[in-house]
Amino acid sequence: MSDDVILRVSDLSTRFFTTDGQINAVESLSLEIEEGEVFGIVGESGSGKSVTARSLIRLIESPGRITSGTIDYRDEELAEAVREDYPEAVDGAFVDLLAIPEDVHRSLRGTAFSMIFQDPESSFNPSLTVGEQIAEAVEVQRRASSNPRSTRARTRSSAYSLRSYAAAAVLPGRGYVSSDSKDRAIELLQQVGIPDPEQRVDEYPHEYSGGMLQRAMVAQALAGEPDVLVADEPTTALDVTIQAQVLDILRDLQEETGMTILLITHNLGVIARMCDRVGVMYAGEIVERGSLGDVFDRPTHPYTQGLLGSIPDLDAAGGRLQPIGGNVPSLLDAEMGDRCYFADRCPKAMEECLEKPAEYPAEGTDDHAARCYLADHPYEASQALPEDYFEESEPP
Amino acid sequence: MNWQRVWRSLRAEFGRSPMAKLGVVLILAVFLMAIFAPFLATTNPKAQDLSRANEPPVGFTDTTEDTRLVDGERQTVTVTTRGTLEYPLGTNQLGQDMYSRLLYGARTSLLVGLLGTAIAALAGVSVGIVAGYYGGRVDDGLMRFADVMLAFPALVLAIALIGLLGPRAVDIPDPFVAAGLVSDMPETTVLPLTVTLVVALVNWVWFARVARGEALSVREKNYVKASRSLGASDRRLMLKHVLPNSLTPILVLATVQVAVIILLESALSFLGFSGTTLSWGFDISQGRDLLATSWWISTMPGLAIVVTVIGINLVGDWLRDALDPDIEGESGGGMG
Amino acid sequence: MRLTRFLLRRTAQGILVVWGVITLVFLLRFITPGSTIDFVAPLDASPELRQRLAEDLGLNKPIYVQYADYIVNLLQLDMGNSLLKGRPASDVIFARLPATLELAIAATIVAILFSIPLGVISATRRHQPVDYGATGFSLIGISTPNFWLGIMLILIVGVNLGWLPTSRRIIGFGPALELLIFEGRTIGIQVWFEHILLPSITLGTYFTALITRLTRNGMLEELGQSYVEVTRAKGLPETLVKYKHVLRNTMIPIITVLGLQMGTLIGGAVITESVFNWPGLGTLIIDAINSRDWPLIQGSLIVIGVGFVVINIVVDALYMYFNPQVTFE
Amino acid sequence: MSIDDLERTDEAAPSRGTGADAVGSDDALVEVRDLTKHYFEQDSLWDRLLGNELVAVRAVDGISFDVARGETLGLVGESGCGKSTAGETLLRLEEPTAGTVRFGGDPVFDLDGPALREFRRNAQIVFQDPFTSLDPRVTIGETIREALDIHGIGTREERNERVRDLLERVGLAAEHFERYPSEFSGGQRQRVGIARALAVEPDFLVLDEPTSALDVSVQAQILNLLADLQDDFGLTYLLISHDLSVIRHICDRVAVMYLGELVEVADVETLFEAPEHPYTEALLESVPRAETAERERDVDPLAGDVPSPRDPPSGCRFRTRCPKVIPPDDLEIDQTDYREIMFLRDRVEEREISLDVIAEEAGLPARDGGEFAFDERQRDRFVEQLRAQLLDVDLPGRHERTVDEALGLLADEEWAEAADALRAEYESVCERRVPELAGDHPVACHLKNPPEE
Repeated sequence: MSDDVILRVSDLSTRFFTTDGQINAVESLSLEIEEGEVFGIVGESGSGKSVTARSLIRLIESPGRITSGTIDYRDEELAEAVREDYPEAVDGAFVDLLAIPEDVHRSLRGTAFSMIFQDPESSFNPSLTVGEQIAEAVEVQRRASSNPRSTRARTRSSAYSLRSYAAAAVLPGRGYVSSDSKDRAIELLQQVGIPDPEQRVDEYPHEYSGGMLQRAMVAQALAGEPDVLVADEPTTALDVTIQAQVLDILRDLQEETGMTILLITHNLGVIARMCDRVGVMYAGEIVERGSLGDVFDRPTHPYTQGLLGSIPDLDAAGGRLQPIGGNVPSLLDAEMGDRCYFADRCPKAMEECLEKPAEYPAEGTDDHAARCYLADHPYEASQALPEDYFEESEPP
Repeated sequence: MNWQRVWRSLRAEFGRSPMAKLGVVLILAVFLMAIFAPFLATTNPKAQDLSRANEPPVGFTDTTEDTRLVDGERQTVTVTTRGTLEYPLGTNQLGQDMYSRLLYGARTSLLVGLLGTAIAALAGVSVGIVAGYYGGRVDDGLMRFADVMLAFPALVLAIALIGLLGPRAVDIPDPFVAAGLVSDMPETTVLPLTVTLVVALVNWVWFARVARGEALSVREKNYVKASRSLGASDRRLMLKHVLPNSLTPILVLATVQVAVIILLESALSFLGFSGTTLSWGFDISQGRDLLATSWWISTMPGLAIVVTVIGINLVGDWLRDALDPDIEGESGGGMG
Repeated sequence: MRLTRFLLRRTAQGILVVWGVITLVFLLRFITPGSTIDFVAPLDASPELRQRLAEDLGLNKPIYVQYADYIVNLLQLDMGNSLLKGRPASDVIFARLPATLELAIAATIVAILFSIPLGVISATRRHQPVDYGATGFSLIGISTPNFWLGIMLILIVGVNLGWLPTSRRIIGFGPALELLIFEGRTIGIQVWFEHILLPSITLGTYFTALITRLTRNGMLEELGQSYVEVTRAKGLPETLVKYKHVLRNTMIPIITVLGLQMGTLIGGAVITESVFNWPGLGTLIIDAINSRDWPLIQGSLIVIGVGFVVINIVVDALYMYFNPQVTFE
Repeated sequence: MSIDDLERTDEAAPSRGTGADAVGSDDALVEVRDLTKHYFEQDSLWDRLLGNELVAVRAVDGISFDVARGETLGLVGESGCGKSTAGETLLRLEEPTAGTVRFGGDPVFDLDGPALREFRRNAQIVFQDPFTSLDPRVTIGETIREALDIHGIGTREERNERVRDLLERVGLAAEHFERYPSEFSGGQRQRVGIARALAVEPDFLVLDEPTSALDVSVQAQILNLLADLQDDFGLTYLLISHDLSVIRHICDRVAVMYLGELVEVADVETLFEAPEHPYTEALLESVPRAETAERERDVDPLAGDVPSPRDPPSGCRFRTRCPKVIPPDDLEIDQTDYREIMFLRDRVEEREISLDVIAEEAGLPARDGGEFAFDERQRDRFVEQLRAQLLDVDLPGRHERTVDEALGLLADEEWAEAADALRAEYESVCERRVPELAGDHPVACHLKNPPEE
């Protein structure tokens, strides 16, 4: 099982075209995720990790656009179903999610993959009950699965439609499609450990605590029994004790259902607790990837090393921290050249880093790989750039 | 002051938005008309010429039936009057030039609009900032008073006050006439004082509400707390931090209020509660009974109001889009 | 439960506001130049007659006694006798009230019927001709003085085309309805409709424009909220995202602004009545002011204040209905 | 205007007040005693008129600690526990509800005039969010200079010179003087915030989550900077944070806060190596470590949410979540079972059980009119169903009988009686007695300091 790649992203670029210029939020990103694993993407703010997550679900909105790349998702039935209409999107059992039309893609949301967002408080519609919002997700899934997985049926069958809900739009509190979906919502709330779900299901988001809301969001994401769960900073807004609860739930659910999780976070501890494999993101690229052990215990990229050196240790008295100098770079196009983006903060930067960034070695999912010249040959102090090399080009 | 940034975003939005450009052009035009009215006017707007009453605008002809004594006999004759360039927008029943009246009407509208807004803003912002900054009982008292004020519809309250106080007006000498640059024009511009004060009085509450809301949120900002921890006095905090950081929404509100007050002034003049006859609203009311015969008397000043207010509203939209303030009344608040 | 408590509380607040209104209205008489008796007494009245009149009207008593009397009388719905009409002011006012109410309600209906769909279409078809049309209309709508709009309607529809009557109110809605129900004649409703059509368009245009604008901007803003993204991520069709989730939340700021703009509606009604010779409170209050008919002025202002407070309570209740987060302080 | 000034402050001010108690220390710069800050809701004129009762939000509820000269005291707790309020109140940025704070011996809340200005100079604060802590309309130079302006220190040129020095001292450049905050990244803004606080050469800095809004790599820079500044200027820090690893890294002593109260105070080694309060233990256990062994580490997450500070639990405030809540002496019960019963009791007391739904799931008839009308068998089935849904463990016979009895009362919708029945049998000392923060290693827990009954 674990050898099967379920999601294969190649050369993905997502850009934002703002009045200040073009922002290359994700730049030629490639990665492969295996079925049933927990893959972590770790990076600092502005590294493009959240945009990556949204790109996978095609939630990029103007002024942003996915400008290149493919996202291949393995689903034989889906491949069969779309082969006829969109042959160019299908490659064996893989379907390129960027090459199918929006309505087919929508039918996959919630059912093939779903997403957990960072801030639970703003992620629920404040004027509908939590239960109704979860029931909606259940309903989407119910309609989709009541038909065979064929594109036409799926697109047409998203029949949880406006007409059946004209009244619900205006009248609060009478929105469920069926009592079935409400029952299922209660079940899901129970599953994520919400006490007294029968009452809670009819409460509004503001009546929930932050931790409960995040659990409700997990429940909502699970409503469609997705194959892949994308969790974007799922615990960042939470306190540690609540974070522990939510991580616990995610781990249990993953074990139970065997679903694949793509976990995106800035917290290395959360990565360590949850993930099988890790990708480290910097300035829109994955600069190092490998198994948890490879990346945490034998980091090769100087950025990964710096990141690990920056965190104060909880279990040992503190010496001096070894921070990475400088600031996270702006991703404005004008300021990016053809060089390693980390070079100006890198303590081990060399001449060649400024000429052309290192490439990944040949693809292979088991590999521990880093996008750095130091991955191939050991570091020699003599090659380093002089210490004050970057002083002049100082931001802002 | 970081007005550079404000200026930059204003310019960026201006470049993007054709409507903002249109608004600025309209406003500029009205301002120029108002300021240079004595030069642009062709006739003294108060001069009456009954022999030339009810002439249509240039390019239009007007046909009326009139009873005249022709050769000692009463006869019904059809009189056709052709608009002339001398009175490009026609004349009213007193034979006054509508075009010149339009120019002078702009003066009244802008004077009342700007002055009224300024007074309302000054009063409202001071009260609002103080109430929002101190909060508690001060704030509570003010907001309850505001509730009572708001319970009178502005126009009704204004009518009542002006009707009871009597419209008073102040004559402001026209500098161009005083300097002898033009002659044969009114020597003074009439500022309808009661109207100005009353429109300010019925509108200051809006400024107080917005300023209060801003002050409430700004005072919780950490930079205010930081200054307080440095030992800054309340006065300093209000003037240096709270007020400047509350200004953008107030600015947008003030722009919109100019339009509101101009509309209010015209309504008051229309109803006859004004201190001057050189007013768009007044002219509209004059033409009201002559609609069947002389449509232009009401139409022209009305168009002037619409154009002016559209200009101001466009500028308001421009400021709003560029500065993106969150104004109560457009997104939040309530009467609670 | 929530609603009951809220209404109780809000009513208590409303009563206090009304008390404030009454006090202000009462004081209005004392800031007015000239003594009240000058308006009441005939010009050639002897000092003795003036004295007697003042005593009759209680004008010599200390101000707080007058105030107390005034409140006590008001509680019995006694607003004094109209100087102009010689009848109880309350009778005069309540006789005029239905006309104003009809006008205001008709205008509100016109506004809501047109504006919300227009705003929604405008927001969902951004940068398309419909959107430009709607934004253009709303810009002009909020920039046009309604008395002028009324005059233009009279000029075009009434005078030039001669389609509709341009003034007065021949029959009230109530009698018209009675005619329809008890005698089966539609003529009453028809006449009523013909007469109210232009005034209600005049009064309603500003609100139609305003709400269209609010709906459009509100929806666009709401579409940027993060829950919208979540809703899309769970695979909900776009129509539901927009109409079920977004529109509902857009109603919240719209209702807020509506509440704040009720004053404009009432003010607009006054002037619209004046344009169309509509026999409502607006024309009454202008007449009363012009003739210094104190009981009538005070009575009308109080009725308007009360009406405003009541409307606001209704608006707040609506607000509460759409926004479950509200707890009101 | 130099470091010498700082060292001239009267040293060894004897600690006064309740200095003898457990949280005191010999060389205290700041002595906090019973500091209390309640916010009041429903406090408007209307509420007065309508006779609504005041609702107190007990943000900080009587905390006492000392900060010794030159040390870093960490104040750690989860969001909403009142730690930031405590920091702001002790600096008198919020008006305290009760309690005293002495700064260098002076009662802070009684100061006014020049003495208050002097205090304002000596005690400063650095805020969490670097985006709201700088006035967007003021250049960073002016921001830093404001303190000097307020206190009228030096000539304008001297002040500007000092600002430029400070900018460089915190790792920015003198040329940044004229720039606006919007041109800076989070980390740089935080440096400005620190420079502003240092401008008047304070003795004491409250650091309110100074790094929580920053990325880890930048956080490390700021933490190093703070450590350097402390060494150079002999500063005393009160570090408020939710991040235990930051606390461990730079604090000398740590105070742990839960729901407005302190639960444990200890030096940093002791607290992290041998925590004694169950909450501290749970907190430490919850933090995921950034190491490969983390996956296998056994974590038993704390159940439930923090209760509302409007109506905090009686006795020990942590008892509603505490895995070690103490059973009555004479009761033989497994700790897990006891905890489970206590959870059940809370739900009964809060009436957070949907009887109708459970009845429906047990296949019982819906209520007829106002009440359930069960016969004996149906009632048993209902109790069975309640037990299955509300308890995660199988209780031993004796306890099962007690619990079933209470559940039976629930079946009759006798909520209060059901709660009473459970309380009679299972009332814990933790809910009856407020634990005191006492001892050499102060821990507010009955397990550590058994109460005398």
